[in-house]
Amino acid sequence: MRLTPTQMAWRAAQDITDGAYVNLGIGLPEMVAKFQPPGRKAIFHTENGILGFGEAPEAGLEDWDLINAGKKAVTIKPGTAFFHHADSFAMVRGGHLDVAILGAYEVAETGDLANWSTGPKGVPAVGGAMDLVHGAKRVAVITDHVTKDGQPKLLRRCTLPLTGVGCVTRVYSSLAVIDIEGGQFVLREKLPGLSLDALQAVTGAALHVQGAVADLIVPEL
Amino acid sequence: MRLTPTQMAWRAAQDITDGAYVNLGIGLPEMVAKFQPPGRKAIFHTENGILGFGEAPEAGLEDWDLINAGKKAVTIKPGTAFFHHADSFAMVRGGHLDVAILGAYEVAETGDLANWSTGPKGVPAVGGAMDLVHGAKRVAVITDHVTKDGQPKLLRRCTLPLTGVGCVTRVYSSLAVIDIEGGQFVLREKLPGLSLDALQAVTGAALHVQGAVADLIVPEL
Amino acid sequence: MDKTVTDPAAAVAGIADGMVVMIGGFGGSGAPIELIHALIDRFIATGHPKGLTVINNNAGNGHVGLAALIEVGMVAKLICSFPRSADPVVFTEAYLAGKIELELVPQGTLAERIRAGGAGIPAFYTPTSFGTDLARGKPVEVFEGRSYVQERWLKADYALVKAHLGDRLGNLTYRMAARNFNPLMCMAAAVTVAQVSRIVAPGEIDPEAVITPGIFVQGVVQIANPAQEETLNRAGARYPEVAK
Amino acid sequence: MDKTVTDPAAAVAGIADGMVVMIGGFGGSGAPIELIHALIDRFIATGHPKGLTVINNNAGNGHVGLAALIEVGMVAKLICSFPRSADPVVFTEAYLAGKIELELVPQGTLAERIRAGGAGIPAFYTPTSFGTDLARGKPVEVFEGRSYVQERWLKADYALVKAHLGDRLGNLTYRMAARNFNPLMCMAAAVTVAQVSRIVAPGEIDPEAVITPGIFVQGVVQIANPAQEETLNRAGARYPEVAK
Repeated sequence: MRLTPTQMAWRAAQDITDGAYVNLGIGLPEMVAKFQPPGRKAIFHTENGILGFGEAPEAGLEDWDLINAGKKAVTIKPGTAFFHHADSFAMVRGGHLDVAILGAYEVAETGDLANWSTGPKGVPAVGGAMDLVHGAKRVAVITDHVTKDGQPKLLRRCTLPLTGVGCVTRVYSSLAVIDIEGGQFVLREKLPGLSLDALQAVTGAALHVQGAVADLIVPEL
Repeated sequence: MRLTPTQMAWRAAQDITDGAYVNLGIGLPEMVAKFQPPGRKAIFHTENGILGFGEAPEAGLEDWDLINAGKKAVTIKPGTAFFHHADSFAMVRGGHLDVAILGAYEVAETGDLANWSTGPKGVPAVGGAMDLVHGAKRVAVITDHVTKDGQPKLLRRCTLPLTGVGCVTRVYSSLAVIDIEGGQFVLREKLPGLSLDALQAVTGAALHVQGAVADLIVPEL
Repeated sequence: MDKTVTDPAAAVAGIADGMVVMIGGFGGSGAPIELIHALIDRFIATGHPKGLTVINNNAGNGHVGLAALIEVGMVAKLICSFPRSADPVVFTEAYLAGKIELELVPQGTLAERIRAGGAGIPAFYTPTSFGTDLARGKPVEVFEGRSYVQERWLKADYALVKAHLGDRLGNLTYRMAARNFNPLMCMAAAVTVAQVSRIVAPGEIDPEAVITPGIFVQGVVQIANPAQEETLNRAGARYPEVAK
Repeated sequence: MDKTVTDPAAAVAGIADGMVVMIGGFGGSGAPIELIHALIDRFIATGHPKGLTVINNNAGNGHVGLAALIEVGMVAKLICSFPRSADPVVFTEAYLAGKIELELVPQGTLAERIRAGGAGIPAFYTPTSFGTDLARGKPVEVFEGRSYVQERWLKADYALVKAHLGDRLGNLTYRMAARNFNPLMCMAAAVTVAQVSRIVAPGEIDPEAVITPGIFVQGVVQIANPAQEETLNRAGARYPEVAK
């Protein structure tokens, strides 16, 4: 029993306030945009120079000059703005984004994030991740709680090359919602049927409890 | 017998090639724009964010959102572009201007320029001069050859606070045209009636002669 | 989300004693006169805010706008490039009397320091001012055989800017050379308030034509027929009006 | 002054062996496909230019544009942030075979280094990459209690960019997100050549709407119906065409 990627995205979306400026990483985090609670409208930023873009166009109506950082076609809507890459990363690096939500290979209890390189083999690619982790006011991660092999992705220290040091403050995993505070994982929510011991067993660093741990309840999606 | 400010401006204008990007300092240098030789069109830059602006409007037709660095009203013409101050000084500092022509309190044979402060008394003001002297590909000065008291303004070393170090390469004075090469004043042109000795007598550093010295001949203006 | 602010008084209500305030404009072009005057009104009424550090290219002209802000005694320090004007008497007297501190910055360095503040760049190197009094005490480094001066970012608590069109998301356009420092200051302040000639609906500004994207703007207030400093000065205006 | 260039071949004729060439675009948006293909044509015909250092955000996709430039063997080194794509086989094979050098740069740092090159800023500090492998060997300095990495400017001999409208003075506009790195690269190259969909008369571009002022552009060539990388790749295109 664990959350689907869609459900993780739904949970992450519940923490985004109305009017927040948000950058969603390529892949799974992009899904967060679909689950904004009623009455809230975040404004989405993409590294390649669009603020306030809209949803994907219908198939066949793509304009390939109007894409997001994942090179997927998007649309404009009232209030959209275009700008060049230096201005785009001024928004990022200058601390103007409220939230960045990224994927992860590993997250450490120190807030360190590894999400760009699986090591010396293959072709490395970093994109905008290293800028985002040091720019947005809040950096959160969406990730399966464990690897495909069942190994913990939440660790005392990252083993893979770092994307950023001490940058992540919240993890939305497939099993739990965990904050990073003072160099510790602090458990905020976990799946109702999952014991703390069972969760700790698949987590690579100590889970701390401060006050109540809420049930992580998400809709069927 | 010496050139008027207008005549100095005329002489400086003769060295500006067609299509050159030019910044003219506040005051006397601004007059250079009026004397472009037939068939040549320079493109004028002003620090406050206009490229390719036109002449002053008729009195009464000023738009005070359309001014030059001297806060005088200008006009647009086909091909004008507006931009903000950081882009404007990217043009300056990034070496994109072909020529900057400035006024001077003092110029040294080293190419040092002093044109922003007459010392600790009064209110200092620097504007864009310090950026221009290190940005434009060619930095020239228009100046009376001597001060109102008859003292040399072309010196071995500047005595006033510097605007820039080793930046000036040509001086259009009221008596001569002088290049600065290898830390020396090299005389290129002088008024026809003026002897070399007489010119040297009002110059605060040695004038060197390499090849012919041409007559500095300008029209009545 | 609606960043519209009802009036200039509300727009400047959050500016507190001792804050750093960037004020847009180059001379009168792009100067947010009505916002500055609203700030003066508050000071006249309440004695606050005072002890401000103001960042502007100039130091005011005549007895309106920035000059008036200085004249009523609200400005402790001015960071600018060119504190001269047609009528610089207010700043000149305050400066020579030791009533106001001046940090003089070359104009391009001023622009770049403000952009750096907005872009998360704490320091950069420039050839400008190398070997001059204005580089004194600053680190110097040689890159590719040439000497450069290290300069630091500038940030502000507030930016007061003047734009042309604005929408309720904060997207802005400017009018001709009134653009100048305004877009940079929007980036570099924790709170930016823009006075605009007209508030339009989102979408009325072409996405290609947006100069300042709304992410850099926290408040937009409409001033339909903004005063122009040059016009006020030619009419001999003073703020606050002496006759009051 | 007329910066119009008659055709893509003439536009790229000055690019010599070993030069540093910036190529605009983010993926296919804003990629100057026709200029790249003209450069390939020259190489096929003459064996030059070769040994190029190319700066682009990506590393090509499929077998057209930048991927084709790499595939024919013209690129010795690539400076980019994200050498992955839907079909990255060309770069991947060249890289894993040791035939091409890669300098990987975070995307915001890449943009800022290019802007710095254009703006005369030889170095700046950024928080990006601090504590990571990509900061290795770079100076680190602490400002206001936080650590930053010193990064250097990037300049180029040539920039090949794609714009929307251009006039003979070199003023340019772009189309939506095809703007991306293009305006920055215009600033940072000794010679910038822009392919535009339409050359218009000076004045037809509103002075407020100019994104790249002509001072940053040395040549403008009209390509009325530019190819789009995504469309070419969906059609399985290759350059040069294999059938030739």
